[in-house]
Amino acid sequence: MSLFWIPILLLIGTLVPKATEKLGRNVCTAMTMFAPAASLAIIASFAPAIFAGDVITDYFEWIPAIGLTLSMRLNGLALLFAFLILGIGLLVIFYARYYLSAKEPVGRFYGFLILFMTAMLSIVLANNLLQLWMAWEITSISSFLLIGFWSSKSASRKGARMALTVTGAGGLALLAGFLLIGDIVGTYDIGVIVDSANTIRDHSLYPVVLVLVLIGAFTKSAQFPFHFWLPHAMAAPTPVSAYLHSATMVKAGIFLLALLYPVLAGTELWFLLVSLAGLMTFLLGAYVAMFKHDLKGVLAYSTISHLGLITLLLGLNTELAAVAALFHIMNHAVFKASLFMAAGIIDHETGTRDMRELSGLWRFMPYTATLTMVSALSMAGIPLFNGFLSKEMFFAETLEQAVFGSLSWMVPLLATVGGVLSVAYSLRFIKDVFFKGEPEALPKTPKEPPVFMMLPIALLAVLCILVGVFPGFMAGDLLAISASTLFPASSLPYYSLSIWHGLNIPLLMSVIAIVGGAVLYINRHPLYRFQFQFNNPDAKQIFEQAMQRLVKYAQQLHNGLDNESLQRYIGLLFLLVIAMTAPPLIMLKNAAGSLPLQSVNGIEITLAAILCIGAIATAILHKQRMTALIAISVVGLVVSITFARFSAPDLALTQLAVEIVTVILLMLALFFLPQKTSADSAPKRVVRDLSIAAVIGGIVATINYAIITRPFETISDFFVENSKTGGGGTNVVNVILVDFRGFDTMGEITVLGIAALGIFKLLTRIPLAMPSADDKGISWTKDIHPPILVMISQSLLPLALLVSAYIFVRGHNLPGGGFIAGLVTSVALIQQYIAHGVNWVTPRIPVNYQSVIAWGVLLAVLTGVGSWAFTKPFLTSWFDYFDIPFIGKTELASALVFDLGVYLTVVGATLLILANLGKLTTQHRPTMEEN
Amino acid sequence: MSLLSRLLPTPGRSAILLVIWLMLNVTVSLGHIIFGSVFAIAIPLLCAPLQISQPRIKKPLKALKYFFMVLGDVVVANVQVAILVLGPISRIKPGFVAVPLDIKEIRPITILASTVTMTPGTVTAELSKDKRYLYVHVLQMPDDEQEVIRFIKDRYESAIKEMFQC
Amino acid sequence: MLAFTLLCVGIMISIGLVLNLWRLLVGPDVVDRILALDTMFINSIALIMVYGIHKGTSLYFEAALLIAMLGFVSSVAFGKYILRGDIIE
Amino acid sequence: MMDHLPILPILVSLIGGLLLLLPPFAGIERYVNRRVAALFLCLLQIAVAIALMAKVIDAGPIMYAVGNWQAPFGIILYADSLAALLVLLTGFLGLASTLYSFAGTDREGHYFHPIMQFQLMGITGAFLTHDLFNLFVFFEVLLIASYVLLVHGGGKQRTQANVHYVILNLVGSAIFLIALGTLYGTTGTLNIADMSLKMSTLSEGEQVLAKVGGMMLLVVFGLKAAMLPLHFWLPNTYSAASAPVAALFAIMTKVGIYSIFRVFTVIFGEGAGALSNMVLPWVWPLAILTVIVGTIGVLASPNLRNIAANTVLISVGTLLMAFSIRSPEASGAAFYYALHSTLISAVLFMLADMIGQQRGKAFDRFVIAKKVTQPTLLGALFFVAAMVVVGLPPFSGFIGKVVVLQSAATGLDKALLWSTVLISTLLTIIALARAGTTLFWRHAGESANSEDESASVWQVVGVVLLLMASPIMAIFAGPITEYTAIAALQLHDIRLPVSVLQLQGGQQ
Amino acid sequence: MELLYSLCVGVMTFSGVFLCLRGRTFPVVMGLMMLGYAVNLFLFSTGRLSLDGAAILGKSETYADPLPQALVLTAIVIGFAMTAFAVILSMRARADLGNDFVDGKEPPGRPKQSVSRWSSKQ
Amino acid sequence: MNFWLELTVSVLLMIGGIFVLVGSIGLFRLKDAYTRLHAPTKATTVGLGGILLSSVIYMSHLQGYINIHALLITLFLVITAPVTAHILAKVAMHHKVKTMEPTQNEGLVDTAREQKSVDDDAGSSSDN
Ligand code: NA
Ligand code: NA
Repeated sequence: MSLFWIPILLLIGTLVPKATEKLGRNVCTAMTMFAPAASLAIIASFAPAIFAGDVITDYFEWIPAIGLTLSMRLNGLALLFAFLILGIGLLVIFYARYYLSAKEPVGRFYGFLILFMTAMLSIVLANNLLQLWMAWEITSISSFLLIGFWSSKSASRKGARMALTVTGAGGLALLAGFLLIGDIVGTYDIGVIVDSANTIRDHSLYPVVLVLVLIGAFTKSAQFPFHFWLPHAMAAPTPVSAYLHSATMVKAGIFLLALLYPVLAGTELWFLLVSLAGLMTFLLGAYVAMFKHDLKGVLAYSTISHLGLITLLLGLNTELAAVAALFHIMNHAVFKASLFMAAGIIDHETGTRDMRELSGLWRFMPYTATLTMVSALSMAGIPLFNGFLSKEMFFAETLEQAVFGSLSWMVPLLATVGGVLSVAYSLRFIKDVFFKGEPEALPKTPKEPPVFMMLPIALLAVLCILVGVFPGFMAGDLLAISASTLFPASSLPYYSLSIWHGLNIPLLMSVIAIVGGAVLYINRHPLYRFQFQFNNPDAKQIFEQAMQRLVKYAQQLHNGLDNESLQRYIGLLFLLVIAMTAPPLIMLKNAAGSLPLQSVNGIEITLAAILCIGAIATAILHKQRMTALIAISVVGLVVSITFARFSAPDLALTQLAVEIVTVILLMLALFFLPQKTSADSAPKRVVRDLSIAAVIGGIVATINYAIITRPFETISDFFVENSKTGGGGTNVVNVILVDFRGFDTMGEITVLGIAALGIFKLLTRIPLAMPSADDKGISWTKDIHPPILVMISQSLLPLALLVSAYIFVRGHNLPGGGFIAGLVTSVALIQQYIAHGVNWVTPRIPVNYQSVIAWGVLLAVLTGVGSWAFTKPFLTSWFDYFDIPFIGKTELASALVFDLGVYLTVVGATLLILANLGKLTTQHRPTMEEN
Repeated sequence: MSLLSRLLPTPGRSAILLVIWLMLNVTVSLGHIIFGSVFAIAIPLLCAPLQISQPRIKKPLKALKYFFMVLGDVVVANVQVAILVLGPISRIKPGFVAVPLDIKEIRPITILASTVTMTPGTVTAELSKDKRYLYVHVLQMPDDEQEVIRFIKDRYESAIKEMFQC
Repeated sequence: MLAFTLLCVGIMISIGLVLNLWRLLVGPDVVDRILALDTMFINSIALIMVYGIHKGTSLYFEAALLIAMLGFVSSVAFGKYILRGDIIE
Repeated sequence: MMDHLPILPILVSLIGGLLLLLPPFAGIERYVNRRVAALFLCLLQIAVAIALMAKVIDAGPIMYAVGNWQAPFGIILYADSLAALLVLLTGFLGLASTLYSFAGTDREGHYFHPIMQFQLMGITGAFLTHDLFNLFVFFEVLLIASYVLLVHGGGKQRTQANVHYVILNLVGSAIFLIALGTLYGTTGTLNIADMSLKMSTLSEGEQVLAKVGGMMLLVVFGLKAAMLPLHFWLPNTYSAASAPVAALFAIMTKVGIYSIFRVFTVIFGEGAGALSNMVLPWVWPLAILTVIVGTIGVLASPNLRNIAANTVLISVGTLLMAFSIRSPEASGAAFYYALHSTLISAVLFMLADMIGQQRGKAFDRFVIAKKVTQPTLLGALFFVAAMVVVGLPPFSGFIGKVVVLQSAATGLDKALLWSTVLISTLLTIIALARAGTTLFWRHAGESANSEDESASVWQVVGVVLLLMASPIMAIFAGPITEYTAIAALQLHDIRLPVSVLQLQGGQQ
Repeated sequence: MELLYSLCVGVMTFSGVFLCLRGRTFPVVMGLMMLGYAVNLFLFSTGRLSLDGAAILGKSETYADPLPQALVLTAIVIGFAMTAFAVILSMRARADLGNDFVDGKEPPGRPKQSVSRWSSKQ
Repeated sequence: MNFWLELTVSVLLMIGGIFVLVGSIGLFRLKDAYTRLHAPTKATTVGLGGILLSSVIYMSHLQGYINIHALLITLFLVITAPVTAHILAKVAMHHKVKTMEPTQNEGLVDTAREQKSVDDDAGSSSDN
């Protein structure tokens, strides 16, 4: 059976709870337990092979490009963790069935829990670093959901966020570390990486890798200085705490240290970083646990402390220490899970977890008390319980190290101090809860929980004793094969798992710890007084404040950068242009190229002067809007004369027509805008804008000059040569527009059409107020449609239409074409609007402009599609000459149809815009009636 | 209504359009005459809804005569005004006059107003709402303003009246 | 002779344009500016025609024609704007 | 029809959009017809894109000479793996946005579906064309369509955002034309591949001019891509747009990025002699700054739409960093990342809308409001989307992030890229965790279970369609990364278009 | 001639850029128009300045480069569409936001604009 | 080219040019908006007329056939220029622009402005 079945089974399992929720809680629980149980069975079925020294692997190529192979490996270490994850997981599920109240969404809870279990199991089974990292992150996320399960509580939300942030940060560092390892080794396959341990340790980036990986591991395992998130994760429902903080989540970091132990350990840096962090955590956790009144608080800090102990062991760089570490992982998981569940029961049955309120529960819940005491004694490291054995090994190992040189004696001393503290808080847990007088003023009357709720605890307590008494039998093999994976190159060192190793220093240390712990517990009050004079900083508050400060700074920075002012945006745009183009331009040695310069005459100078004066006048007079509009008309006029001057009659025509329509449009808009404005810019800003404008102007002029004075080769000759023969027209510009580059024109009329539709949208239901008088306060004349104007305009219309037809027809061979013709028609019709008004004209032109636009563009496009019938690409032109009686040789060209499309689009677009603009002041404002 | 009159409601206008088409294309080829005829027929039909019905010129020859008369006036007056403009400004004595109108329809009035404006020295400024007076700005006001009014009425308005037979 | 005449006429028209621009900028009333712009349209037609004669081509005829047509519409629109605010009400 | 594949994506949307303006699709009461037709068009577009992609996979890059005028004279469409991929992405996004709009957005004003089609036309055209001026035209098509789509639905915020967006882009278009003129004036051609051939033959002075032109193009593309400091328009614009529009806009920045990749690889890439990779000194730092500013924006965001908009910025910066590495590996990574980031940004905009409509006046702002009507549905969607967007496994974001990180070749690249991306990721996680907990876990009172607030089935379909792409992209990451790697190789092989277009310089 | 031409392009660009940097919609739209003129002249001239020879076959010996002319034509049309949109958009902004500032609000530190001239909404 | 033809063209051109210039000078020199209104109409008629006529002659000579299409421009201008002047006069009256010193019958401006008939408003009418 493939190892892949395990995650697949579990993933399916995540959906089971939600699906079976409605069938009742018992069914749901049973169904939920199926997937983990089956997985456990699969793992167990592999166990004999593993114990025989085999390693089960399985892989599936997923993303070769990034070196991500889905690769599973079941070895001793994985087996140990898998048993813990699944075994304790099953117990927690069972326990949670009784723990959660009837109205809580158990389906969701179990779903998250199984998801978490899947991720955790995937970590330990992964044989690819990237794959491991994926699972690693999913544990962070699913634990976020579990911690925040009671989402309406502020503490839950904050605790969840903090856990996610800290472990998330660590996860990202870990990713960087893994990627570096991948770079160094060339693969993410853990087996290969373990084999390449020396390459990594000798690599110059080893310190970076180590630090990154350790940040990942330490954040997850709540090692100093990242330990602060863990106590606040206690906002989670107790089964979650029991699971996450005994066997799984926090152990993931430890697992990683163990997994990469063969690769990264053995150096001085490792020793320093890992053992110091472990030692600090060990002591700090134990010390703080002394002062916690909340049962789960004690357990949380105790967890931190024990994790520190394990880390310290792994950091010691001795083989036996590593074995001890693994042994303590097992033991801690067992007793801590049961303690959490016990705390849950006490909370459940009494309504409180505060040790100052709890006391004397022994009388009310003796079974629970017994089981809890077993686990608590194990936690304290009392002989005959499993915790004792690993702690004894720990003491022994602290004596073996010598890396701190002459200060090495500090380590066993501090270890003993930690031991003392452990005993003290364990004793307090037992004494303050179960003994010490009668319970007073509890929210509930205490009683024993349902038997089934005690069952998981009982099972674990029994394990504590069995391992404590028969360590070799119970755990020896598992420990051996898991420890052997830490030393792939060498065989396991000798160690003995037994209660009695004779009278030695570790035993002495144990005795000191127990006696000292008891003494400390009895005399704890002075210590309490000492401790409580400090203001206990609440990590949650600090963290939240830090986050809020972060957001505040971000907002300040954001607001500083972005003042929501277009002037700044455009200014920056221009400044960037300057910054990017000015340096290369400075490198231009000669602005002038090699082309001979053409002479100028007075007329040209005069026109240039008019152009420049017009342009500058527009800028200066922009506050007197009408005048500026007239000035810009002058500029437009001279520009079109310029086009004519430089042999571009088509451009001159187009420019002129566009210019007029635009100005009319601007006038229409100006009616609704302020006619004059007060100064809108400070002098300083004017100077700055002038400078920017001047530099941009200078740059553009320089480029322009440099270009037009240099000779160049262009593809244009082709167009001139093929215009008549290939495009059927002598006006090369027009042939380019409708044939060579007809595709551009198609896009261009599409733009025009869309713009018209968009303008119609903008005008729909526009809430505009009409000015009742002009800027001088003169009210409008009452002569809306001067009769003389009406008369002349109507006489002009046929003439204008004829001219427009003329311009259209000749466009292919002479200046003109559909676009200009369209604008001329439009202008002629606009003139009718100006003379007669919208109310008069609109009903007389019974045309849907929207359809005109659509048909126009469609005509152009269909002309292009027509070429498919001749198996030619889109827009391939067709033309031929026909001898028509009486008329003579006549050219028919597809381009003409294309151009007709252009014409229709232009007319439709212009009139859609203007007609609807005109309606604004009548009763027929554009509304939602059409389309 | 016959097909012809439906197709060609304004034959005069169509003819003018055809002539203009030929002028535009600088040709009298048959092809263009056919082509131009299509436009000359189609465009008036298309424009018909946008036309206000007005009296037509009944005497085209009178109109032609009127045209050349105005042309001559324009040239002469142009020279006078040019001298006025280039000479000392202080000599200029402008003024307004109100010309009472006999013609009532807007098309003849428009022609009169245009004539007044096109002949140098006078500009039509306004038409009273009841179309009874044409307000004219005169660049060089004679001592007797009736002179101007008489000139306009006798020389132009009467000719226009004949043209339109109104 | 013709070339010289063309240059002279061109310069005269240009001077005219400058005078128009002066009027356009100085005003004083909007009506003067519109009038100046309208005159500029007319001068431009003249200039383009002169240029056409100079080049011996009628390619620029349409440009002149369009200025005549469109200049009118533009001037009327300006005028209507001053009179009524909304030019196509 | 298969011969015309490269132009079909453009024509399908164009003709489709035009038909939607005509009977029997026009008219307010015929919205059902319009919807059916729009849906059909989107599906057709996707089918065409898939066919195009299949053909490109099969036969390598193909070109299409519009009007039968060969390069360098006519306008050439050039469909390589990259273009085909992006066209497919566009179609997919169009489909999701269209479906989403059926919930009612499409009836909030005129012309929604036609303009949507024109928008798609502009985008696909920009991806497919191999002509610089034609690129300008398609830019304008997509811009004008986006202006119109942006005001769809009306309201002050949209109008205001549009004013900024329109004016900035008009200035951008002016700069585009100057750049085009400069490049045409020095090289005498408009075809991208042809221009790349000319680039190495320029004299010293012409080189300077070409460089200036290229730099201006960078500004223009940078503006479209929202590269710092040209990004200011983006957050307000995207968060102002209606949800399906914002979702579609997610690909608009990619058009800018695509153009940067295309132009500065083919024209100003390795083959450009003295001008090769001239933009790198600018793009590298600006890319990093873009990520930083985007991240600051994410943290500072007062609402979910703003977060979504700022994640777009982050993805832009990330893509530009990948661009700056200038290896085919990095480009391939960028393409995968671009797919992923486009889709997920779109999802976020849609989700923000769905969440907002259930939270009353607070909409999607991070304040206590009433509980959403459908916490499980929206919560689950949001949760997955958040994981995707920050790049948490097992979704596409994780793979996207890893490929980009792996593409950093030198130590300095690694240090810059990794620290920028990873820190940005962390801060985004923080922001999204705050956002999610506020939106779903903090509320004042229970929701009044009103039916009309519930997410429409169309909205759900749209979002799920896009969101499903993420796990699918993850599951099939193997073949997809293989494809993007090929796309990158094709892009970096600057002789390839020259030979496909059968340009004269190619044979020499 | 070339110098004069470039100078004109430069001055128009200058004016356009300056107007684009104003704070109200109307001058900005005019700035865009002005910038459009400058850009069109610029693009046009990249085919070099040719005094004789419009690109009409048979009308002269040499021809001006027709390609930039065609490009400018397209650019003019697109510019027209865009300007039209921008114009109406600024109207819409005036209607929706109650002022004609590009930022939709009075810039800080300036006196309020009088609105007395405006009759009530129709 | 025939000397006489060239002379004719040149003279017509010159006349046209002079009148165009005179129109502009008028616009420049004249003292009030009403008098300035007279200026461009001069340029339109004889000024442009001369130039267009010379163009017709010259082009017809060059191309070998009669090319009178330039006259169309005159046609257009003849039709449109009066309306422009009329509208601008309306504007001037609307704005009540200052009249130059010796203007007679200034009072008619107000009557015209309101489009009243002279006899409606006896106060401002001087005769009739
Ligand atoms: Na064609
Ligand atoms: Na006159």
